[in-house]
Amino acid sequence: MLPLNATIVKINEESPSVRTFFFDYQFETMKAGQFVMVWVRGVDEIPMGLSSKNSITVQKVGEATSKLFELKEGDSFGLRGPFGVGFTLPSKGERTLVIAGGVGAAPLAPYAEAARIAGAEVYTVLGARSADDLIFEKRFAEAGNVYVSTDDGSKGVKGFVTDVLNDLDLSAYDRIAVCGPEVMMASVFRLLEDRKLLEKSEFSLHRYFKCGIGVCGACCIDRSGLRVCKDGPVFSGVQLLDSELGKYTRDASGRRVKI
Amino acid sequence: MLPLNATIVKINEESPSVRTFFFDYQFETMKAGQFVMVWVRGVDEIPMGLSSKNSITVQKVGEATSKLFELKEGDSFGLRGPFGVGFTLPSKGERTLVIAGGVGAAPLAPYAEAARIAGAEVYTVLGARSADDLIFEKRFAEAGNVYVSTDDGSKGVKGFVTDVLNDLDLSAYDRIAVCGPEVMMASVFRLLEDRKLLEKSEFSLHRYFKCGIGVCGACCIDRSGLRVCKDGPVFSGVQLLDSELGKYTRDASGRRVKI
Amino acid sequence: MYTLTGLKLKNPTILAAGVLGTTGASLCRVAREGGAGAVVTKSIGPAPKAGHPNPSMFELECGFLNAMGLPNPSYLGFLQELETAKKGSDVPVIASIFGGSPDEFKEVAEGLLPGKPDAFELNVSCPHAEGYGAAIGSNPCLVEAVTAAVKDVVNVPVWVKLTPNVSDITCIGNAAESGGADAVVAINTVKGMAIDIESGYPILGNRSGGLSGKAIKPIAVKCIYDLYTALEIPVIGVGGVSSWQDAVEMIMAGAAAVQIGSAVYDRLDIFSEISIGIEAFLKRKGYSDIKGLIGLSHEMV
Amino acid sequence: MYTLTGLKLKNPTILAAGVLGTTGASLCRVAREGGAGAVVTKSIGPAPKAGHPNPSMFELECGFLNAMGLPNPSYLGFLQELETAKKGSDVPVIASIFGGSPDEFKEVAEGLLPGKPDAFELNVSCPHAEGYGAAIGSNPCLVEAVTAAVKDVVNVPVWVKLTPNVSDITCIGNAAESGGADAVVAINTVKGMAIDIESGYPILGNRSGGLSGKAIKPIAVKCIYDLYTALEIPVIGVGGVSSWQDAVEMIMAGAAAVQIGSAVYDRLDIFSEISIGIEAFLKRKGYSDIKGLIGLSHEMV
Ligand SMILES: Cc1cc2nc3c(=O)[nH]c(=O)nc-3n(C[C@H](O)[C@H](O)[C@H](O)COP(=O)(O)OP(=O)(O)OC[C@H]3O[C@@H](n4cnc5c(N)ncnc54)[C@H](O)[C@@H]3O)c2cc1C
Ligand SMILES: Cc1cc2nc3c(=O)[nH]c(=O)nc-3n(C[C@H](O)[C@H](O)[C@H](O)COP(=O)(O)OP(=O)(O)OC[C@H]3O[C@@H](n4cnc5c(N)ncnc54)[C@H](O)[C@@H]3O)c2cc1C
Ligand SMILES: Cc1cc2nc3c(=O)[nH]c(=O)nc-3n(C[C@H](O)[C@H](O)[C@H](O)COP(=O)(O)O)c2cc1C
Ligand SMILES: Cc1cc2nc3c(=O)[nH]c(=O)nc-3n(C[C@H](O)[C@H](O)[C@H](O)COP(=O)(O)O)c2cc1C
Ligand code: FES
Ligand code: FES
Repeated sequence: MLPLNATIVKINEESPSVRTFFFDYQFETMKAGQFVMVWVRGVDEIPMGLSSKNSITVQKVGEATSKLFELKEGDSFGLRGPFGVGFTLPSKGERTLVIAGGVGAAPLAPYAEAARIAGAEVYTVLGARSADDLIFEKRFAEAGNVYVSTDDGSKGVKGFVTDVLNDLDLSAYDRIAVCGPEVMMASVFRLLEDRKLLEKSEFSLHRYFKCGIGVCGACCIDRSGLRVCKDGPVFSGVQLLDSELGKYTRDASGRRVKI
Repeated sequence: MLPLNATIVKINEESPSVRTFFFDYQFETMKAGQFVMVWVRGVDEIPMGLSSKNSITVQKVGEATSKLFELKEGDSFGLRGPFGVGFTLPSKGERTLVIAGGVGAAPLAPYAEAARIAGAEVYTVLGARSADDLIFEKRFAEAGNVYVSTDDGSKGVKGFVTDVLNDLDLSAYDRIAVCGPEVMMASVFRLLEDRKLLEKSEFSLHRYFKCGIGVCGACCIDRSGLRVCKDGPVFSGVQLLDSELGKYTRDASGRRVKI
Repeated sequence: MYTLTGLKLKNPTILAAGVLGTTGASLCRVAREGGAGAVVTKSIGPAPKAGHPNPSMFELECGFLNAMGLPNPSYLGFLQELETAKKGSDVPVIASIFGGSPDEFKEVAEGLLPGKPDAFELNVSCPHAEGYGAAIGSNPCLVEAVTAAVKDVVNVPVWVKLTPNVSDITCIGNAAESGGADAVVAINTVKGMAIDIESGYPILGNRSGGLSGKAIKPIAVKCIYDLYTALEIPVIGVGGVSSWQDAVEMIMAGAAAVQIGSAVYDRLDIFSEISIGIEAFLKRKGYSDIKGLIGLSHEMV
Repeated sequence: MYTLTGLKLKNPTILAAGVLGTTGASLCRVAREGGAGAVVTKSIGPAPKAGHPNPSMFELECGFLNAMGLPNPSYLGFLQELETAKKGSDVPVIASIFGGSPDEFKEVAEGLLPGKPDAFELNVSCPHAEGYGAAIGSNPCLVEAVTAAVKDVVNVPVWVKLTPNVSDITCIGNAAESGGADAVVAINTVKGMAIDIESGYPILGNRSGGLSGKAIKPIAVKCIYDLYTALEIPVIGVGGVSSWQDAVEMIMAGAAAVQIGSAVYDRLDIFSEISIGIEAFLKRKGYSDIKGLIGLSHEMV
């Protein structure tokens, strides 16, 4: 597909460094965890999870995201998608644990909402650097229970999401959905691996995308060779056994970069 | 569409110079009067009316048709189609007159049959050089009444189809469908024009086809500029008023050739 | 009304050469019923030519293949058609011509002058006619010579139609410009072929031919984009246009007008449809006319 | 089992260069899960390259446009991937390489030799990398020199991948053959571009790029057909293959094997699907192996 033209209809400031951009197009078939390629014309095209049918939630980190932060209502960007495999929805009555770190909350908020609508019980562990950086706490709270952790202790448990997880009986959940910085995901992965709970878990990965449609091979992970953009970005924990997760990633040239 | 591969399953000898080739593909949506492009590989591709959903009826006249006559059951040719606009089917109870000359009977036999199935009363004027050259007399007879004319008088009225028509009350018919050699069609056209019956009539034209799909312009007629392959081959008598019918045609180079 | 190389076009959509352009009546129909802003005739040569054996054109999954082989009744045979076209169409009629040498081009152009064509389009780009078309159009010296030869004998605008089957189309475009061309037209069809796997036969009677339609639009856009940068004279875009969006894309790449060929397969009034679509787009975007769009993408960096 | 330039292929379908070929693991997956008879790596050069900015690839109505810009970790960075590919895939692994001169080609080939590639494929055909690819591949002298340079330092087969963006691809094919190539691969992508009409921006980060997929199949078939006539060495077909029928068509045009690139977009196991389809076709037609089909259409007259 060619990029469609999306005009910004509303901008929400979620935290000092994170904004949600609502646009005038609805991805009706979107599954939580799927992403779009956001074309900031004249600059770059970058992957972003859909935080709702008609929004992306962006952390300002570099050139393209900074340029996005300069845009105002009425401005537009290009969008291709939705692409990739999203999180598996729970069945009615299942207990679902959502583990979100930082802007990783973006694809998980619509997941928590969809899980709730599907009739699941939803519990969220939401982590961030500080109280100010917590994203979508309200959306998660409306979908179920929320446990908060902050690195600086300004809200909830002081520490990381894993500190919260250590206190929970993880075996009581039917599904566990994880998204956040790679270091955090790697810790959660190890924790779940130790408790033999990987089968219930799904992780949304982040790798350098070029095509976004499963052809170029830029985003393939070791050792499976799976494409994050097409076979993922959401993988089951089992698919990630013996993988590069938490060890290294690749830059635009394909060179390995330590995490 | 690419030419599909049609294998000959049966060959009927309709007259000394006309054969019907049945093939293993059914053009289910075919309307009587529509044609296919028959690709005699290594030789030429030529237009042929469909004489049924799975047959063409061919008069041997030149290179490609002679080559077709060499083919046997199990041999194959290429087919593209069905193309063009067919004859308009009558409504229930309408009186339909079919005027067929020579191999012009090929597209008209399925028309007579379809008209009968639609509940119309079908009358056919079937002309040929001699009794041996009469084609599909049985199919027309099964669909309704048949008047026969032969040039040599070996069957029916001695003379041309127009000699039969002169004896009929043409105003008694709701529709008149005509196909045959151009000279015959031109006589019928003049006769119907005199009797102010052109509105009820349809003629199937024959011009040199290249593309067969309405793009190249080889088959356009004067003065309307209508394409015989796409806007026709079946035209209402009114569309042919002030036309080249009976006067000239064009050869492969586009030069006018007197009829 | 829209001016291109001095011609007054009803709108910026033009019937492409070789499509519904064999008879005067057909050209009139495309102008009147189809709504074309101008029409180009079938390419006419020095002598009558029957063209290649059939199959000479068919539809592919993406686009069309054709190898007509420049069938034409010669300029003598075509004069009466040109006169009919001029009389009956209310838009400029451009005579497409071909030849095997500068002299032949001259002969054909002069031969058609009595029919008063509004412009000439030189076909130095047909990919499947030995000794004609692309055989000339891939040689810059010949292109310049042919263009100059025709410019010499006519005083109406001369457009030169280019083939994409070269390493660098701008080099051929430059040659046309040096020869005095008033505009270039890009692109003719792209060399291609298809084989019937049941029999092993190449499908076209001529074995190979030229690809047109949707498949070649990105190729045409690139050629137009490059020619717009390289030349001073206008570029007329052609290749795979079948919607107003396609037309706008070509115009933004640098086309001063668009020609439409294969898409008449879908509907004859595609010309009105596209010109209405362009108008609506201009209005929505606040442009007063298409001039503002021509080459726009070159400014976006 | 099928022999091509001395390599034993599992079947005549090969992963094309630059598609799912950036990591060893990905190449192994295409071989094992995808069923490819051989795999070609991403084109590797002398120094790490990030490639062009995004968008670098997207789908069109017909086919795809891409301008990756030859991103690669350099031969030094790629060696470990090549080793992984060799270890984990059960089929030949062909290293695609590029450089800006015969010496650079030599350097890259020698640099990758420790990884024991089964063959080299020389990319002299990428249409959107300045100074590389087609910049070399449209010059017969350079193509011959580059081929000879690599042949000089390796003793595995060398394939040369050709660009269709030239007036006469057989002239480039001949140069490769003269340089000692064991096979040519045709075709790389066709120059193309697309513009976003809402903004006027060319969509690709590099503005223009290369067209692949269904749109270019007829162009590829024609190039293969012509190369088969012109050359003694095998022609490997690539461009728009997405079904076994497409593969058979290319083989009949003269391809000794087919490469598949863009079509992995639809499904990874397209390689098994196509090779099973070819087998079934051979059986139905009574051929003992694909040798009987190669170039068949040349005999049909
Ligand atoms: C599937 C997926 C979903 C994502 N969802 C979100 C989201 O919902 N919200 C959010 O804020 N961020 C998300 N990201 C991350 C986001 O893509 C990067 O933050 C963004 O690309 C940074 O671009 P930049 O130009 O601002 O930064 P740059 O200065 O260009 O780079 C900073 C870092 O961003 C990453 N990056 C840059 N370009 C790309 C690219 N083409 N593909 C992948 N990563 C890239 C790299 O890690 C790079 O080191 C997601 C990434 C992926 C792969
Ligand atoms: C719409 C249509 C339907 C037809 N239906 C029938 C039919 O049902 N049965 C039948 O026997 N004939 C039919 N014809 C006529 C048939 O197409 C010609 O008889 C056939 O093309 C002769 O080919 P040839 O190679 O044997 O003859 P040639 O020696 O090539 O030519 C003999 C004459 O056949 C005609 N002809 C040749 N090539 C073409 C062509 N490409 N397009 C049109 N006419 C051509 C010309 O008038 C030519 O003068 C139909 C024609 C048209 C246009
Ligand atoms: C059936 C057919 C005949 C053509 N004949 C000519 C011709 O005589 N002279 C010419 O310059 N171009 C000829 N062309 C090329 C078209 O004018 C046009 O350049 C090409 O088809 C690309 O445009 P399209 O994709 O809109 O068809 C022909 C194309 C077709 C399909
Ligand atoms: C995303 C992408 C990257 C490519 N990279 C390379 C490359 O690095 N080297 C090369 O020789 N060809 C490259 N190609 C060209 C393909 O190998 C192939 O020649 C072309 O895509 C036509 O085949 P297809 O239609 O099956 O994709 C690339 C193609 C695509 C789509
Ligand atoms: S980004 Fe191209 S395959 Fe994933
Ligand atoms: S045969 Fe081409 S338009 Fe009718």
